[in-house]
Amino acid sequence: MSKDETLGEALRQQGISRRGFLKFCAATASMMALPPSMVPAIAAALEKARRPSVIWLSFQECTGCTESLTRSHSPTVEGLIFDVISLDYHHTLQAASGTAAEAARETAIEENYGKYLLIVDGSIPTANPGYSTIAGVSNVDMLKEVAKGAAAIVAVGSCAAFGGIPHAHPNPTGAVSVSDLVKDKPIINVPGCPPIPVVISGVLLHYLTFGAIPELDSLSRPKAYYGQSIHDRCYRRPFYDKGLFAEGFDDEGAKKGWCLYKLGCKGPTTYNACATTKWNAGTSFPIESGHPCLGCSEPDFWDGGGFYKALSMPTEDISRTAVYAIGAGAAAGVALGALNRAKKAKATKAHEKVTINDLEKGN
Amino acid sequence: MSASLQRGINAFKEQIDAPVASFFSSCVRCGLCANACLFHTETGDPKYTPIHKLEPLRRVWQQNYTFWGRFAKALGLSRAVTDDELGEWETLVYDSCTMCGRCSMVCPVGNDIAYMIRKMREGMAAAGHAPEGLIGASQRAVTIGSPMGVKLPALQAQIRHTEQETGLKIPVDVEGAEYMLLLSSMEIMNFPEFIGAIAKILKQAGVSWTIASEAFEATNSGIQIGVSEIAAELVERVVAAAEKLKVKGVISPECGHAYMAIRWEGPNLIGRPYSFRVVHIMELLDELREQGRLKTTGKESQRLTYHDPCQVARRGGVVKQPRNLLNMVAEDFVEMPETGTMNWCCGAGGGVSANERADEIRLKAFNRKKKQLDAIRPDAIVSACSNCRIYLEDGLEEYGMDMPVLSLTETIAEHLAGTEQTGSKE
Amino acid sequence: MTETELLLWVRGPALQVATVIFLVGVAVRFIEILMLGRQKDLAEARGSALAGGLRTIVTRSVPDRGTLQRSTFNVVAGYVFHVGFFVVLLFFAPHILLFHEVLGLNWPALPTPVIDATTVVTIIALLAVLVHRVLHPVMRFLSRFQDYLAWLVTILPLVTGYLAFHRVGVAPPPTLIAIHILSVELLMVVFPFTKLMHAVTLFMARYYNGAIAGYKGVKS
Amino acid sequence: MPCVTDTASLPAGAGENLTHNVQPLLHEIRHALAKLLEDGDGTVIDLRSLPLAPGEEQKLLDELDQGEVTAQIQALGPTEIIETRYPGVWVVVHFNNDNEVVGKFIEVCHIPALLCSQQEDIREGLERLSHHLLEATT
Repeated sequence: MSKDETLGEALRQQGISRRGFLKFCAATASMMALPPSMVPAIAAALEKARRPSVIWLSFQECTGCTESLTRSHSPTVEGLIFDVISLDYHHTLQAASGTAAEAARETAIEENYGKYLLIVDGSIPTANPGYSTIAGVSNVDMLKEVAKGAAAIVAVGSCAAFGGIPHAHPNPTGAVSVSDLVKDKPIINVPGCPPIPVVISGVLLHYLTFGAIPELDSLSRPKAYYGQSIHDRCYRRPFYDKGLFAEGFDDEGAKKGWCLYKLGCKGPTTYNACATTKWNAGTSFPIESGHPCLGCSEPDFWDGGGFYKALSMPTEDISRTAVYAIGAGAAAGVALGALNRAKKAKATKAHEKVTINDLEKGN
Repeated sequence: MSASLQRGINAFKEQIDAPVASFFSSCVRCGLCANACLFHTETGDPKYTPIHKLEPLRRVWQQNYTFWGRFAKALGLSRAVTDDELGEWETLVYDSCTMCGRCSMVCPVGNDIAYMIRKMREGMAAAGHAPEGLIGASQRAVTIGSPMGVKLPALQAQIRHTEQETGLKIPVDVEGAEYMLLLSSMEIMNFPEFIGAIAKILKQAGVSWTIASEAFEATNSGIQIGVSEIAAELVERVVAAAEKLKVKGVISPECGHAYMAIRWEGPNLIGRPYSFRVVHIMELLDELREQGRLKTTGKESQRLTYHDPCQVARRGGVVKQPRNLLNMVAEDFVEMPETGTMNWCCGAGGGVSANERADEIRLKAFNRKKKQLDAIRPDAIVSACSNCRIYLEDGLEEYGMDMPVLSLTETIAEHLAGTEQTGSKE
Repeated sequence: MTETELLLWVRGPALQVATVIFLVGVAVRFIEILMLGRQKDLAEARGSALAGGLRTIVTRSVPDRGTLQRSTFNVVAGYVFHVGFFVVLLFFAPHILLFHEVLGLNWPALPTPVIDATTVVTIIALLAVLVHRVLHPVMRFLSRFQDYLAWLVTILPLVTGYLAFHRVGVAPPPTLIAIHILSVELLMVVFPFTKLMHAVTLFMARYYNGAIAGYKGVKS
Repeated sequence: MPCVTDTASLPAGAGENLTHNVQPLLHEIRHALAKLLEDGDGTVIDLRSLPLAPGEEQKLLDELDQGEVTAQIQALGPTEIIETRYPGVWVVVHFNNDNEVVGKFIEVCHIPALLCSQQEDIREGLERLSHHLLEATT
């Protein structure tokens, strides 16, 4: 598929029927969390869409995000990568290696300057550029260089979006997010550790379909997927509202599928599509399998004071502080009380007998 | 700071104790006490809010007995209480408070405001901010033996008169009598019939009693003006006489604050428990009734209500006894709305009656009593405090109401079985 | 400071400081009051001071009929916001979790919609109480700066809690929670220095009142 | 049809009715049917956009049951189209080539659009047929 072909033409060339294309559009609408009534519009847009060049940069990351994407079940990743987008550079997925790979990147930049989409996974170390380099180029430099010619940047995963685990206290590499370094390009954050696969492909498809970035929240996340909290869409929410909580992982409440809030669930403050889109082809999501939400799509989720501690809980031992405080207060109280008693005793001692002759003012 | 102010502030510091500190700590300025005070409800003036009357005392507490108050004082952030302020508060503390304690019953956090007013008056008097009327009464009480200046010969004249009228011997200075009767000056001067009524009842019940010529006065100006030394001196006279006559008990007559002084404050004023018991006449009569030693015939057919004297009922704990007694002689006994420990004051207690300056506000506040009476429209009011009786009559007259105010003891005496005076007064 | 850092600070060091100020302050004031002492009553008792004191601690929660009639708004609004405040404080699941963590005690929670409605009613009652304080001649006359301060630090946790629960406002959720916790810490810090202390000392005040009356055989 | 909801981890009935979304969904379908009859307007409900407890989706599908039509499409992987026991209510499930569910819809219409032959495909088919006949004659 040449870059001048529209997607519709390309698919038809490959012998994909109109019916198949419509099915693809229906799945795409669902993936983009758009209502089914949008399917004709999507079909019309996709038909005319030209496949963009995509450069994928991986920095301090675990490849979990790529793994997640390649597990993306709809449409098939091959289809996505080779039919829908032109993935011109991706360490893990490209066949080329060494100088050839870097040359592919440079060519893609040159040929599509100002038009290509940049996808980043992983955080960028700033403490020492040597901590992470590709072909001798530091992550910071590579990001800045590639970002310059990008039409938009998608920060995939919590590391690229917020710094993620490398950024966690004490952050030895001085890891930062893409948005910490790039200020002059539209950035879409697709956080999660990893993000839900269909969310990654949904965001890419949205960009492809409409040629624009989707509506974003204050953390630059697409509202279509991150607009509601896990808590708001959680099927266990009725138990929360009724005050029925699992107190442990194997107690009666856990067996009955009660709310996991008391086990530290971050659902109430975590914005993601897990509760509806779910994982593994819509099979389940952490809460459904009995584990509290870790809040992985939120900034600094690793430093939230413990996965098994609710967000409103003290992070330090308050009980001991309380005991000491009461002790100290009691001691101070006794000391001050003694001063008061001394003052009162002094007043009693200073008491002059009041006689009937003292009652008139001036006596 | 002038010597008198110093003495006043010093007295405040002496008086503040744990209850006072807990009360001031708890006040949330909800203002509920305002509607419990007849001086506020009948004037609508916020300055008569009970807790506000304690403001100088509160400031002394805060500046001296709280850590942050001490701190603020050390930094010069708080204003010391001035003599002018005490002067300003004089009318609030003495003229528009009868220490009736109704606010103490209402305060949602449990502040005993009357308890604090009593303490505040110690400092006010020491600072020279007591009203002229009460100063005069106190001076007469100490020098003459009676706040109204009633001397022994006057009592002796009333005794002779009573003896003639009733044909009964009124015992004076009888050693070994069971009870020693105290009388308030008001009874001696205004209601001498009381002596005869007591004589009749105690004769029927077979109770031996006496009046002490050295200590017949029941009232105690000291606790009204707020000078413990004077109050103690007056109590000591009674105690000395009771001990000298070796009586088993002292009868507090129909007087509210006299009962408070001799029954509850007395031992604390002189710093030791009594060797005798103190009873209000209502308590004694009810005991006799219970023992079957008090028998009456006939009942009053008129509609009667009972006015609880604050110091006897709310502050003294004598609530059910007068009702037991009244039920013996009243056919149509009706309670006022808000009665017993929630009764409204006549407006003249706590030294207000001795303070002519307070006459105007006292009569204004009486409107509260009028409303209470209007709700039930009795033919007559019965009470067990001669001060209440006099000022109820005064208020009724002021408001153009025609309603006799009776002594419960006298009413009982009129219905004593086996006496010539049976039958009801129609 | 990121929102998570703020939340961590609020849940960590700030909470420690607030707890220390709160407990030291309360303990000091409690002991200060107790140590001022009370003279032994030498008059012959007619009733039990202890029984009277304990009795009044309970009974003073119920207004007498006359007060209810004459100060209906004051009593009702006061009741609503006190009960509402404690219902929300003590029966909201996340709050119980906190108490469980700190005190080791656990009790059942109320359904969230009930807590939600209670919060709204409590906030309305507090607003009404403020308007009343400003308009009522007696309350306006008695009010000092700290009365308004106490009102503010009382309503803040309710309002911020409501916002945090419904995640409204410009701030992200963790910040809303942080602001809510911070408002509670403000309440704790202000508590020992203001009339908020009444929450502790009213038990002493009622006890003394009831004991003084009970000794004389009066039910106060 | 492969079952996509894993209820094995929970005791039977644990999640049923939890979100109480089944009943409202049925009501929504009823309204859609009425609208279809009245104006001829169809409705599509995306089952993936709704929070459903484990077992609830199955409960909904059980409730709808099977009707007269069952169809299979082979285009970019299989698609199963089943008319439920309520005529006009269809369950459409798209699978990819690996037999993973990529979309699950309830369509309320006379016939799901995907079942209809598409203009472009017909045209192409016509071309192919013409070409085939031309080839046969030469």
